[in-house]
Parts: sequence; C-alpha cells; structure tokens
Amino acid sequence: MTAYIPFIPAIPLLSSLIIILFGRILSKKIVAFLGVGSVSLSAIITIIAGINFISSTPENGSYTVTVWNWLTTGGFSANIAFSVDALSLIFCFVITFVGALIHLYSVEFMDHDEGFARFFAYMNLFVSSMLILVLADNLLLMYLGWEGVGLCSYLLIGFWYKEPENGYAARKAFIVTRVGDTAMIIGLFLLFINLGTLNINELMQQASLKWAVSSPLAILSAALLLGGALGKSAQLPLQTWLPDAMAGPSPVSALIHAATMVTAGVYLIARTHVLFALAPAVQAAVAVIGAATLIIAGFSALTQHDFKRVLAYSTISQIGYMFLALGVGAWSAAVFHFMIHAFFKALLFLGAGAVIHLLHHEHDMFKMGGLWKKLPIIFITFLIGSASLAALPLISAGFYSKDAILWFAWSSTNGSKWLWLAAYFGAFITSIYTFRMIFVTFFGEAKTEPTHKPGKLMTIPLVVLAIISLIGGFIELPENFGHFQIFSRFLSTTLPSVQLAGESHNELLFQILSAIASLLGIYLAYLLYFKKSSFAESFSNSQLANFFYKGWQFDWLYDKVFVKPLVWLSEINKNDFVDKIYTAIAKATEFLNSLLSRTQQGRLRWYVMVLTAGVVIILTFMLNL
Amino acid sequence: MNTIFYIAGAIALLSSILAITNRNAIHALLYLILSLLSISVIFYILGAPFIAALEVIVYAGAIMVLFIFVVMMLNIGLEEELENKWLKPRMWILPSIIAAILLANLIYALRVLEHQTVTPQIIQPKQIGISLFTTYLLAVELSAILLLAGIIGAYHIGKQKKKIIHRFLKK
Amino acid sequence: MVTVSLEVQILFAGLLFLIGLVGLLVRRNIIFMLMSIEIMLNSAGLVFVIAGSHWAQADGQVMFIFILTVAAAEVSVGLALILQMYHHFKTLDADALNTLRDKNER
Amino acid sequence: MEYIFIIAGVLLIVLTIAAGLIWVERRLLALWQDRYGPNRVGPFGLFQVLADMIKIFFKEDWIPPFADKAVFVIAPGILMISILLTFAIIPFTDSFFVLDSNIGLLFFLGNSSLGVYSIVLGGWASNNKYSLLGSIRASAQMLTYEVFMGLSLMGVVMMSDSFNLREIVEAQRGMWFVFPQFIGFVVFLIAGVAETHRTPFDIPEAEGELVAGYHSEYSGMKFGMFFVGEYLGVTLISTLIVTLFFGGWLGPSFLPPAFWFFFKTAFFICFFVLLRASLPRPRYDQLMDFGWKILLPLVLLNILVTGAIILYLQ
Repeated sequence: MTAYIPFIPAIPLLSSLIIILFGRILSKKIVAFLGVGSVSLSAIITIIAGINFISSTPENGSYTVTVWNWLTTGGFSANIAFSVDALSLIFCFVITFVGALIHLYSVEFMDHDEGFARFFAYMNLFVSSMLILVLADNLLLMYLGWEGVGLCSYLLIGFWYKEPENGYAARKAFIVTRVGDTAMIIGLFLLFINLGTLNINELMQQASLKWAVSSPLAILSAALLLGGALGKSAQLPLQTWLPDAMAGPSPVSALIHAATMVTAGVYLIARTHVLFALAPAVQAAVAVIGAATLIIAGFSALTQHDFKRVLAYSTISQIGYMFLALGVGAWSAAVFHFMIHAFFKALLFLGAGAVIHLLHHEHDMFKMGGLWKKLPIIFITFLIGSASLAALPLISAGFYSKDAILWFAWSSTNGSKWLWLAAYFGAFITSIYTFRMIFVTFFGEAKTEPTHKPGKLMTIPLVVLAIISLIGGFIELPENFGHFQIFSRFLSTTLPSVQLAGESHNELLFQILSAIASLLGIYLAYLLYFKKSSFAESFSNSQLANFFYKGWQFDWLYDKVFVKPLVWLSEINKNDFVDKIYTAIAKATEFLNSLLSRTQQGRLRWYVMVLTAGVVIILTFMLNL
Repeated sequence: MNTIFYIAGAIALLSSILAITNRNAIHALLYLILSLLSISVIFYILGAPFIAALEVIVYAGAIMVLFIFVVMMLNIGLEEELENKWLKPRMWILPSIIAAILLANLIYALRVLEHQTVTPQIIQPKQIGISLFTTYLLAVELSAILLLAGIIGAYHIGKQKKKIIHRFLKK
Repeated sequence: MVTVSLEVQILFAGLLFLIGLVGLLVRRNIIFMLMSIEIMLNSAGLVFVIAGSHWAQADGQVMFIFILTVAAAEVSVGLALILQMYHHFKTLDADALNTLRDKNER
Repeated sequence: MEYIFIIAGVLLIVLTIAAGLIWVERRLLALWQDRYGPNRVGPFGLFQVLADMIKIFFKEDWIPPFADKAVFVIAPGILMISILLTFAIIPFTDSFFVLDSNIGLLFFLGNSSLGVYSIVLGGWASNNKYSLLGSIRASAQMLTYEVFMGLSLMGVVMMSDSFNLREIVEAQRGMWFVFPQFIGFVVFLIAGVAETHRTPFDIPEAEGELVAGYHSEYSGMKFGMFFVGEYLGVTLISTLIVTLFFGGWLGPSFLPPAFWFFFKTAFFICFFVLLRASLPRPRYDQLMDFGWKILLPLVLLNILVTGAIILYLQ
C-alpha cells in the first residue's frame, strides 16, 4: 500500500535527470511532456496517497517507507526513508498540485526561451528536492532536500545568467540563505550529539523525554533550527534576498519564491514543533519575528514599482503571518494559511508573470494600466487572487486563513494584544498594497499594449488556481461560522491543536474588525490610486517612501555592518600577517632543504657510498652491542 | 678436494679483483667469467652439481654474453686514458676503509661458527625441482612474472627511436 | 668431498662480496658497476649454497635459482638502460647522470 | 691409468674423425653437387687432409697489430676446449666413456654456451668491422638457439628421468626417443646446426657479405682450430643426436655396440653435409624470427604436452 510513496519524489528526479542528460537532443514537446507529466504523475500519486491516508489513518498518525540504508557510520545511521503524515501530505499536495499547474503554465511562458530544457530540468529537480524535504523521515535527508531546493533556487534565480544582475541576485539568495543553513546544520549536530538520532519521530520523543521546558539545550537547538527557517523563509533579518530573487522567470517566483520553498521554514518549525514547545522563548521569538516581518515587508510592498517585487514583499509579509501563527502555537492555522497562500500567491505571480510576459517584459506597474479590458481573464483571476491576499471577507479563502491567525494571535495562550495589533495593522496594509497593485495595473489609462492574448496553457492554471482561491477557504470555517473544520481535524493527527487562553472573547468581533480593516484598505487604495489623490504622489516621492522602497535599508545596513568591515579587515590583512608564521616555517624548511639537497648531487656512487656506510655502521653497532 | 677448493677460491678472488681493477671492459668481463667458472667449480665440489651447471649456463653463458654483446655494440673498451682519469688512487681509500670495517665485522661474526667442518652431500637436481615446484611454487610464479617484466622492460627501454627521419617526414 | 671449515667458506664468499662492493664504490664506468653488482649477487648466492650444503637441504640451491632469476632480469633491464644512457649522454660515466640534481646548489 | 687411456682414445678418435671429415665433406659435396672433389693427393685424394695440415702448420701465424693480442690468441682455444670437453660425457658404448655424470646434459649445455665466447671474442679481438659484425651476429644467433636447444632436450629428460646420458640411452631400450620426441628432435637438429653455425646457419661467417666474418683475420693454426672446431662440433652434435634420440649404442646384437654408435653418427654427419650441399642461406632477421616465433613456441608446446602425457600415464 505504501510502496508507491518513494515514487512521489523519484519521478520528477528521474525526469530531471533525463532532461539534463538528453535535453539537447529531445524535442521541446518531449521535454514539456516529461516536465509537466512527471510532476502531474507525482500529484496523482500524492492524491492517491492522501485518499489512502484518510481512509485508513495509521494509529500514530504517520507511516514510514524505508527505501534503503543511506549511510551507517559509528552510532549514526540515516535511511533514505519517507515519512507520510498529515503535514507532509498537505505539503506534498501543494507542491505537486501547484507545481503541476505552474509547469503547465511554464510550457507556454518559456516557449521561446533557449533554455527551455534546462528550465524544466531545474524545475523538476526542484520539485523532487522539495518533496524529499517534506517527506524525509530524518533531518539529514531533509537537509539534503533543503540544500537541494536552495541549489535549484540559485540556479533558477540566475536562470537568465547572461545578465550580471541576475547572477548577483542568485548569489545573494544563495549566500543569505547559507547563513541560516549554517545555523541549521549546527543545530542538527547539536541535536544528534545530545539525542543520538536524527530521525524526526525519535528525536521528538527523545527531546520531550530528556529536556525540560526552557532547558538551555532545547532553547539553543530550537534557536538554531529557527535560524535555518528564517533564512529559507526570508524572515527578519534574513529577508533581503527574496525581492532580488524576482530576477528569475515568473513561474520560478510562483513556485519557489511564493508557494513552496520559502515556506520550508514553516514546515521545519511545524515539523519540529515539539522542540519549539520545549523552548517557549524561541517560540515567542518566532511570533515576534513574524509580526515584525509582516509589518516591515508590508510597508515595503506599499512603495514598490516593480510588479513582482510587490508580490515578493507580500510573500515575505504573508510568511510573517505563518510565523506569527507558529509562534502563538496555532500550528494548523499556519499550515492552513500556507496552503491558501500557496494557491493565491502562485496565482498572483502567474498572473503578474502573464502580464509582464504580454507587455514586452515590462516590470514597472506604473507603465501599465487599463489592462482589465484587454486581458479580462487575467484581470478576473488576478482580482480573485488579490481578494484572497487582501482577505476580502466571506468570499475569499484568504479571509478564513488570515482571520484564524488574527484570532489565535489574540486568543491563544501564547498570544498577546500587541501581536494581534501588529497582525491587524499588517492586514490593513496588505489590502492597501494589494489593491494599489490592482488599480495601478488594470485601471486607469493604458500605457502599454499587450502583444497578444494569453494561450490556453497559461489561462487554465490561472483559472484553476482562482477557483481554489475562492473556495479553498471553505474546508476550514471558524467555530461561529458553522464550525466546519476538516482541515484542522485532518492535521490533528500530527499537530496539536491550539490552546486558547480563555473563552471570554467574542470571535465574531474580531472577524468584523478584520473585515473592516480589509475593506478600509481597499477603499484607501481606491482613493489614493484610482482617484489619483495627490497624497499618493507626494508620498511616493518622500524620504520615507524611499526608505520603505529600499526594503527599510536592510541591504544598506548589512553592507555597512557586515560587508564593509569584512572588506576593511581583508584590506588591512592584505599581506596576510597570520600567514607570516607559516611562511617562516616554510622558509626554515627551505633552508633545511637546501642543506639536505647538498647531499643530493646526483652522483650514483656517492649515494651508494652513503648507503653502504650507513649499513656498515648499523651492522657494526648491531654486532657489538 | 680441499686443494681444489683453495685453488678455485684463489682463482675466483684473484680474477674478481682483476675484473674490478681492469681498464678494459672486455678483459674485465673475461676475468669475471673466469671468476664465475671457478665459483662453479666450488659449487660442484660443495655438492651442488646442478647449481654449478646453471652457473655456467646462465651466468657465464648467457648473462655475461649479454654484457659482452652490449660492450661490443657500444664499441668501447679502448678508453684507457679515460679510465685512468676516473680511477685515481685516492678513490680507493674510502671504499677500502668501508670494506675493511665490513670484513672485520664478518670475521667477528664468524667466530660463532667455531671451526665447524662441512661434509656436504650431493643434492640431486630432482630434489631441487621437487622443492621448487612444491614449497616454492609461488616464488617460481613470481619469478616468471619478474622475468616477463624484465623482457618487456628491456625491450621497451632498449628500443631506440629512429633518429633519422625521411626529409618528407621532417617538419 | 670438501672438508674445508664453514668459516673459511663463508669468509671466502664474504671476500668476494667485498671485492664486488669496492668495485661498485670505486668504478665510475657504469658497466663496471653492473659487473660489481653481479659479483656481489653471486657471492650472496654462494653463501646460500654453502648454507644449503651445510644442512644438506635443497632450499639453499633453490634460493640460488631465484637469485639467478633476479640477476637475469636485472641485467637485461640494466643493460637496456645502459644502452639508452650511452645514446643519450654519449658516455658511460655514472656521474654524468646527474641531471636530476638540484641545480641551485653547488 | 685406464682413465688416461680412455681419454687419450677418445681424443684420438674424435680428432681423427674431425680431420677426416674435411676430406669426407669435400668428397660428399662434390658427389652431391656433381663436381670433382679433392682427387689428386693419394688414392681418392685421401692424403689431402695431410697436405692441408702440413700447410696450416707451416703457415705464418700472423697476429694483426691492431688486434687485442691476448684475446685473439685465447679465442680459438676456447672453442676447441669447450667442444672437446663435451665429448667427455658421450657414452660411446655401455662401457667406453670418460665421465658418467649426473649432470651430463647440463655439462653439454654449459660448454656449448661457453663456446659462444670463442667466436664473439675472436671477432672482437680482430678489431675489424666485418669480424665484429660477424661476432655480434654470432652471439645473438647462438644465444637464441641455445635457449631452445636446452628446452628441446627437456622432453627427453622428462621421459628418461635423468640428465645422465648413459641412463638416457638405457631408457631408449624399448623405443628410440625420436618417435615420442619428434618435435624435440627436429628442433634440436636445427638448433644444433645453428650452434655449429654451418650452412644454412653460417651467417656469422657469411663469406659473401662478411668476408668470413669472425675469423677473417685468423690464419695458420689458429684458423685451423676454428676450422677443425667446426667439424668437431658437427661430430659432437651428431653423437648427441644419436645418443639422445636414436638409442646411442643400442642396436641388433650381431654387431658390437660401438659399430652401431659410429654407424648412426656417420649417418648424421653425412646428413649435415647434405644440408650444406642443398640449402641456401637465409637472411639474418629471418633466422631470428624463425627461432623466436616458431621454434620457441613449438618447444614450449612440446614440453607442455610431454609433461601432460607423462602425468597422465602415471
């Protein structure tokens, strides 16, 4: 029954290998068929696995499929083993389903690109790595997937490598996430040394057995893992790479930098939630970081001109929501928001990509406008996605997921009103910048003409995702709204449910409040950007806006704090004074060598003489002693 | 028989000394062959007739012919003045000292033998053959490989590239 | 058969070895060096045969056969090398083969 | 004392035969090549040998001034000594032999390998380029053919279980080894011709190209020694072929064993002369190729098969 699980990551991997090896000789059709087909096949298998899982859920909530023993050394052993539970199934579903749609979209999007085969090879490799990441039953294998997605991200950001800036963005993404990855691998070492295993289930059991709540080791290891999660998920203070990562093709942004890879941090924290529960301080930090990130990124999104950069900051902000949810212990709310976010953000990126694609690669929103008549399907789907992002009440899926987070930020035991306030304010900003995007791009006077209508391959994924973004929220309804909670029940086998501080609060009040925030944001955007209020003009020219536009100057800060001192240090150490010691050793050796080399004069007889004399001397001593 | 031993031994030592001091390569080789033949005599009277025959066939008959062959091919042997330049009397000092120390060591070590006399028995070729192909079978195989390597090595090293190339083949 | 004492026999072999050794150390002509090596090898074989006849065992003579094998291989390769050397350096001077020495010194 | 008589007898017989062969060969060559041989001195030219000997003894014994004198003088002696010594191990009859040695065959091989020196040194000491070329050829040829001369005899040794020639003859009472060891016999015959460097393997002297090769500087009795040495070699190889492959002195008892031995030997000597009379001389590289590429594998195969059959029959 479970034997097919390994095929979920294996099929894209195989397809990737085939395309890498034979990409040059295969025709575009075959490459496209392989690329899309493999991911679709994985999606089908995932759905079958999901149905099987629901119909016969294992007792402890997960089952493991061991493929083979990867390595065994000393007391350590790691298997290539895949663990299936509700959490990984949801992630798998999102990855393969959204992945398949994005692949389909890419067939048209990348049609005229010379790197067509290369693109699909990377994408398939990415899907495979991401699936390994979420299915891994031990942290080492997970780390393999973790680095695999990092690699694919690097490759795909720099996909159009002929532009130097793209390469720079790719390197930036790689290096910044590397900071987090380093913390994470140290965390893995720490866990292994103290708990003796990297198998996630055993690890969680051992941790809860051996470590008390708030014990230093628990805090340290949770903090280190959090470091990895921050890097991958572009959270404060490692968020600077994601906006630049938009240099990659739009499907890449949709799949990697919105839907899947950047949520790996969410997955990691959810997966190791036991550890975080043991370290309340770190968990609180998660919440605070999430809240801070969502506001900072929201403000940045407000001022961007580049279509995709708005969405990138929005992604950072939305992941901030997920982190907030994780931080307050609302695990299932975080995962729910991840899923919904994956749908609508992929939709938004694909829509934005389509617009950019059709407008001669024009990225600046203010050079677009009036597109709603010319590209109606894209407009409608984009509007649905935006509604979801802005959490338009009742009809959008985003409302339900974000509302849950807002509610738990207030009401859970770990929550506080400050967190709620931040999240609430964030939601308000979200709806402003979302509809700023809509009004600027799709309304007003037309500035650029689209070249042609999008093809079927591009519109079908948009429509499908739009439908899901509309109805996806109904699988999890708040308690006061019919209390229809398939999703959290499904997840409850894996993740604990949120603990509420008290029952006294009225959930409905909060829903109304967030609805007001959302609608108010939309109205404000309407005033500022549809009616062209002069305030918008003056604001966008202000210092503050520039500050926000530059992403709160984090790049500048890092340049001053890390890069410049390092360059300065390297400069003063130009002559490598530490090396002087070694040079001295080398010089001394060289001198000794020159002494010795006098004996190496190339005279055979001299060598024989010395050899013989040596033997004679030794023999004399041996005989007489 | 002891007399034969002493005579053959004396000839062997003398001809060896002449071999290493001679200026002429062919003469030296002849002295060396003489030395080998007298050692072969010693082998014979020590009860090793097979080895004596091998010494003559292989050592004196084949290996030394190779030497002579090479010396003849290089057409050397009449370079007395060069050898005189190479063989200055003071060159003998250090080697002689080393040899003297070694000889002293040898004599010192030999005192443990305490005048043991030997009454050798003749060992027939058959015994050697049986010993070779049972106890030392592996060593025989290894020597076969060694000889093969020697053949190939000598062939490869000794091969000379054609120095004269046809003018059309020159660059 | 021979009744010369073992001591004298081994001394004889030892003297032969020393003659070869001195020859090896003194001669500059590489052919003579190879010849001296042959003398030494031969004397080593002689000791084996003496020992074999002392204990009336075939092993000593077997060892001599192996020495013979080694000598044959050594001489064939050695002479091929000498041929090459002569063609390369136009001399048989062993001291001429010093192109691998450290040129910076001396 | 008896010992000395035997040695003297053997020497006398052998040398007489060798000297007589000079006449025999010339007469036989004349017969086969349809011309006159020596027929003036004495009946049938029989005293031609004597006349030649007188001439050779009284000729000026000239040593070239550019020659290496000592080696020049020693060289022909080595040939004579090595061949004459080998006759010591030939069992002419059951009781008439010089040495009954356990390593008889090895003694022959050792001496034949020493015989090379005479030609090599003779050619080198002459200090003449033709002589040198001849001796280089000779050393290469003899080294080559010595290898499988020794190997070709190993089949015989395996079958008779001994190096002792008398025992080898005794072992042929049932059947001459020429039948089971036919390959060995053929190879030994060819190698024997090459060892004595007679036509067709007389490349070291090759009058046409090397003006008599290694002995072109020799004259007088030294040349005579080379000359007689060749006939001694022919005799020696013939006696060995007879001893090793044709049952030695064995034969029907109505005639003495000595007769059978000399009869068979005479047959092979005549065969050698016939070879000279009928075969042309091959090229040098053909000779070497033939040796290494045909005879050597053949001999090794012979040893392998013989060993396998002996093992099987045990």
